[in-house]
Amino acid sequence: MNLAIAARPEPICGSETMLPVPVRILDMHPENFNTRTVQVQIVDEGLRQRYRWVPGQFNMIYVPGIGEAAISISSDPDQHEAVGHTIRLVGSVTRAIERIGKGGMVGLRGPFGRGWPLDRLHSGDVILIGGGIGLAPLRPVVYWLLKHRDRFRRVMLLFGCRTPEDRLFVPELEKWDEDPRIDTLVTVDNATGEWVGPVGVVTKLLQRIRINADRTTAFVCGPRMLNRAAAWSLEQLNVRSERVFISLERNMNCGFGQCGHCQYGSKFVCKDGPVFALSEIADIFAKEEV
Amino acid sequence: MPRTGAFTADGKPKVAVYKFSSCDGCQLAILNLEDQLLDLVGAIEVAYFVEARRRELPPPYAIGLVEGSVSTPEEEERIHKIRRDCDFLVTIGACATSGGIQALRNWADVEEFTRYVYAYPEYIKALDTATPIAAHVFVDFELRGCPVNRFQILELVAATLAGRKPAIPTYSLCIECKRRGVSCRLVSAGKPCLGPVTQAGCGALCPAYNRACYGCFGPMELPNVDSLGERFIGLGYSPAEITRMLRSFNGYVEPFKQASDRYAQRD
Amino acid sequence: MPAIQLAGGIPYYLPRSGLDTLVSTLSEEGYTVLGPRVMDGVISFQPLTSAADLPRGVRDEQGGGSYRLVDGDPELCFQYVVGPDGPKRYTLPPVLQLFSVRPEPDYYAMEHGPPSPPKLAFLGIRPCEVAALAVQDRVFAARETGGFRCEADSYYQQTRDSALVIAVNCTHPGSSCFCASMGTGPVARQGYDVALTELRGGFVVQCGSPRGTTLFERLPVREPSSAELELAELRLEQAAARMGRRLEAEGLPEALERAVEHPHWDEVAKRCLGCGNCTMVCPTCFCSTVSDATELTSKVTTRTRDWESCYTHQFSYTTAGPVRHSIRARHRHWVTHKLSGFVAQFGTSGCVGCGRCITWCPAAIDITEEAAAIRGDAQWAAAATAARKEVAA
Amino acid sequence: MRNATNEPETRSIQVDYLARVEGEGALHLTLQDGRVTDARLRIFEPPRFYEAFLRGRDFREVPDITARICGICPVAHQMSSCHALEQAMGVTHQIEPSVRALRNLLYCGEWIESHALHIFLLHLPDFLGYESAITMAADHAETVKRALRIKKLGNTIVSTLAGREVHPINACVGGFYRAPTPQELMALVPEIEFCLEEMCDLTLFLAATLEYPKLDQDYEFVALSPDDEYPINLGPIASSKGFRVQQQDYLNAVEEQHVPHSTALHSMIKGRGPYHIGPLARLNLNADKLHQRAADLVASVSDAVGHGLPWRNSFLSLPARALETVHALALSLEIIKAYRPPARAAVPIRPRAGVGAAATEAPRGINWHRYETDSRGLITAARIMSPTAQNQAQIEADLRKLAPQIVSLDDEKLTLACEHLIRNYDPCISCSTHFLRVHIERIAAPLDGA
Repeated sequence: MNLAIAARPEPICGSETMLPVPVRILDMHPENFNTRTVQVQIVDEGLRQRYRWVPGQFNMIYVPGIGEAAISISSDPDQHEAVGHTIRLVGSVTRAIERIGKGGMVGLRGPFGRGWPLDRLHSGDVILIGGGIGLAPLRPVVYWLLKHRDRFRRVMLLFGCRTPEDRLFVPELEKWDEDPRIDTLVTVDNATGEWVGPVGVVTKLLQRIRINADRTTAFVCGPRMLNRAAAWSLEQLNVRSERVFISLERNMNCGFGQCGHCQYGSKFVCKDGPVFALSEIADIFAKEEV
Repeated sequence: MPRTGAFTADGKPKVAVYKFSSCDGCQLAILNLEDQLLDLVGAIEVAYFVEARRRELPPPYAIGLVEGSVSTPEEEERIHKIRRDCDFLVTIGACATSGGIQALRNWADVEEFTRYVYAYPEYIKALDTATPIAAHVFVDFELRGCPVNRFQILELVAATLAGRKPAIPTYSLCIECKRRGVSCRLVSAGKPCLGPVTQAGCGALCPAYNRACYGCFGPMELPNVDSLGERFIGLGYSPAEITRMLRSFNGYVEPFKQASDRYAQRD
Repeated sequence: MPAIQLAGGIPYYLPRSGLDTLVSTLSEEGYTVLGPRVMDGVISFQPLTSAADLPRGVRDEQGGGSYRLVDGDPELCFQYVVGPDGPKRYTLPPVLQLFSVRPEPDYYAMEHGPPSPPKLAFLGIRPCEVAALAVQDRVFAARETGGFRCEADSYYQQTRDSALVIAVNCTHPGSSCFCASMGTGPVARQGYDVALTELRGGFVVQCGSPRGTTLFERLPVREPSSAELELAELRLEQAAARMGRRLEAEGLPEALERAVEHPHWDEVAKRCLGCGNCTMVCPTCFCSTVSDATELTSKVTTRTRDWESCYTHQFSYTTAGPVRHSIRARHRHWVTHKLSGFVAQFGTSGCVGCGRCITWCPAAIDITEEAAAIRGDAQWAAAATAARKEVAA
Repeated sequence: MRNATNEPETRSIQVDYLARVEGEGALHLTLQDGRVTDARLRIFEPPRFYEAFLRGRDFREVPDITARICGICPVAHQMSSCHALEQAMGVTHQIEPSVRALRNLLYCGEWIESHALHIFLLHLPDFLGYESAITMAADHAETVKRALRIKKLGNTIVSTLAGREVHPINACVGGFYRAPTPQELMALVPEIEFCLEEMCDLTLFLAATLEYPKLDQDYEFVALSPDDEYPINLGPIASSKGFRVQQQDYLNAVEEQHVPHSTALHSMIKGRGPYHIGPLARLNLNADKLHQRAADLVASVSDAVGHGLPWRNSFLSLPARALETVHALALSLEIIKAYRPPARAAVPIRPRAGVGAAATEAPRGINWHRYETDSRGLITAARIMSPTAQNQAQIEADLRKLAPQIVSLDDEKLTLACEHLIRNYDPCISCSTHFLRVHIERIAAPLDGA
């Protein structure tokens, strides 16, 4: 495995900037009532061989006649035959992907953006904080960390969602829970059914663990409120803002800074992000309507 | 969720077209889709459309297109049944989305209106107001315009069939006008153009014909009517004239109504 | 102030009668000649069939939210400032088909790609527009900014590569103009194939590229007299001194970055219509949206890329609603992006000082006034506000 | 919602929503012992009070507002408004001939569109036994496609000249906001030429193939009758029984009367009775002024339908409409080929106090507007008589006349026959701004059952 992983791989876009390449849906696995993990395979053999990505990057998935959506990659970066995307069925594109189903065909452009700075993780503790569907772009990081576990001291995964039924990757969460190499903590906003675990926002979990601020790097991905709360909590715990990385969501349209949609201050989320160090965006992070 | 009865056996959505108080122009817009008409009636089942056919299929309907505003007691009742009959209710045109030109009565004494127009006012059973459909029932989607742009109806149907959100802009007419390369009537001719507060969709017709937009697609998203009004005052138009400009085919929809009320008071 | 000097190699002189030869030569070489012509009360940037289409004897008077054509010197063709549109309409068309696709049960078939790029000659564009093309080059020809092969817009790239730029230096700046303070005019410094300076009898010609030289060597040119050269330089010097407006760019990006919560934005939001006119006329604004249209029966889908504006409510749409909901935020974003964001993103200001956003804003919002207010340049802001009020009255 | 009840003695036929007409109307027919005792065309189009809210509006706004009376014939309302207000402003004589030609062209577009729509999509299904053009298209796809192409051309003429076909935006009091360039109009020529040939062919086809029910009615036909052209925009109003009045004096000839058993006010010729307006009236009164291309077809069409002009059978409105479509297509070509842009698209107008009244020929007949203005040009009084309002009494008279022929039919067939007859008039009920008063009171009565 190449260590220089944060070098941005070249996107695959067909012959033209905006032209998606055909991909086949190999598998569609239900994560919960409204979330599916979709494995797609680039049809063209040559392109498939060239296609590389790093954790935290996203693809534009195109359904003809419906539109395109930016979807983060959730599978193992060493797995090249297919690329996994975990989608929540909330928009017309994601619903259409579900309708097309296993065996069907969609279009893909990507990978886009800059992923998690895995190359800058020299040692120390790594804490991953995910909220809801925000766990999806963190899953490849977990795979990577477990493969390179000996380089790090402590690895923690904090995950929060609305109810136990909203959890993603449940078998894996359970597996990680039992894995001594990673501390996994899951919390829900509302306990339903037989849930006996923690209840409350995911940032509350930070109080349960002892953070060594000097050697901690945090990766955060969740809804806006979670990102803010996590950033604030980590600041309270004296984690340096240069070592807090947040993956942001915006309406990516072209994927490489030419359509203007995803601008966040002077950043293009699609190109400069979606992963930002908190220190890069500290000026605007807590401001409204930027 | 659409009901199974809202589709034919071969899976076509049953579509109903209804008329309330209106000029028929928005229904006619459907018949004016000459090049696409046969494709359209092939892709959907025209289940109820009095202006076009005698035959009727029973409800439920997958899509209901409603033209016209509610201005009589009978219409006030009928819209509730229609809401129950249709899974996806779409209003087409200014009357159905804002009350239309007949909503001018809402600022007037309807009894006096009735006496002026009709010899036997006692026979007229009209409500004091003409109101948009959404003032009575929940509306799933609104298509603006006096008349509606027929290609927006087509887009609505095509998008619904495809399962995507219809591409109906809510931004200003200016964007459409500039895309088309039409010269600005307000800036380069000093005409009182409502384009900067009007929703796009017509294709910037009026500016392309050398006249100021008169707002037949109604207010855009979050319009700043007062700022434009001040510009008109600067151009020499009186509050009364601005009131009239706003009170036309979409006068009774909130942003225009509120602004026109303010200008009427300044008069 | 240093005297303005014509740049480039040995200049030529093209008598006015040579203009027609220029247009016909370009047409013969397969160029679509685009240039200024009067249409519906404005000078628009349109295809020309001959030099007779040029706006001879017509001048424009511009100000905040105001534009009028008036009679000018009957000998001159280029005494207008800039019209509402320029080369952007052709390099980045308002609506561009990206492809069409026919979905089949098991695959989908691409039907058409984008149209083949045209071969264009931009005749008579202003130095500010030449500068704007250079800005757009940085956006769409991603190579310069370290992008990948497929991140360059090939339609833009090919249109630009084949386009011939025949600029005309600005001798008649308008009251909305401030190119001198942006360093983009009134004299074109680079990025042109040919730059002309108009005198009553003809043009002083400077060639900026071998293509330009080859073209003009075939035209009826002669060597300019020293009086003609002097006169051209004098005209340009006067033009630089006659700029209607000024924008102090020094330190502005930093000031804007700090100004997210500046109370001035609330003030201007009361006037801003959110209509997007400024973005539509801006020669560097590049925002676009792609959308699909489907045929009812064939299900053939056509995907197009349309001009979009950051002033639209849907522009910043996410599943949680538009990020920039208020007009205040949308206006702030535009000004900030133009004068500050561009610098961070593309290493250049997004403003070339053409003044279009001032002229074509129905509410006469003035970016130079905004910038001055944000910089805290109270004296200049007050002067600009007073000037605007005078125009409005 | 159709409802027919069978009773031994008295049969009551009620059609609650008349299909394939523009606007909402209902028919109520009572037959007793084989006689029609009651024939009522009920209009329940809600009142929209145009005349009332026009008061206080600027005269320049009127054409845009009155267009909204009817989406089918907005040009007709715009043209009547413009003519009446130009009279009120005293600028009628200043309108340039080329502006008048453009107005005729605009109107031709509306005639072509409206006639093609009515003939082929709304009326023809009656003759061929289909419930609608949608089912008819399955068997007669070719005819429907040809018709749609002609209809589309009509719309294209209107939208080229005035922006869009429904509520066009270019006409104004004094002329047009922008006169088209000759090139814009010339671009229409090939399609007009094609459609003209098609329409000639279809006119003969319709005349020869269709079976026209018999009806012989002693109509009083009323239409504009200019001296030198087929009526569209100009000319005095004449009748087949002898009156001829200037447009502003129309109310000297016609009046609105109470009908027994009904609160209906019907338009009547003073001292005589109902009258018939529309294509049949225009053709019967002005056949000699038809464009040559249409005139050439009159003999063959007359032969085919078995009757020479004048036609006194409203079922023959269909071939009359077809001939008028040919006329409008041929005239459009002529206007475009002769077109020179006017020196100014619109006459500048200084508002003044005035009165004006004018009629034009909507596709379905005379459309009459009258306005009074104050010195600022604001409307102080408005009156509009739309074509369908004027035809209503005649439709009911036709129904009574037709009844003996159809009284033996079963309810469904009888209903169809009556509907067919009503559709002869191409009724445009949305237009009928003020004859609504007539029947509106019945809205309160239950719609179903008699």
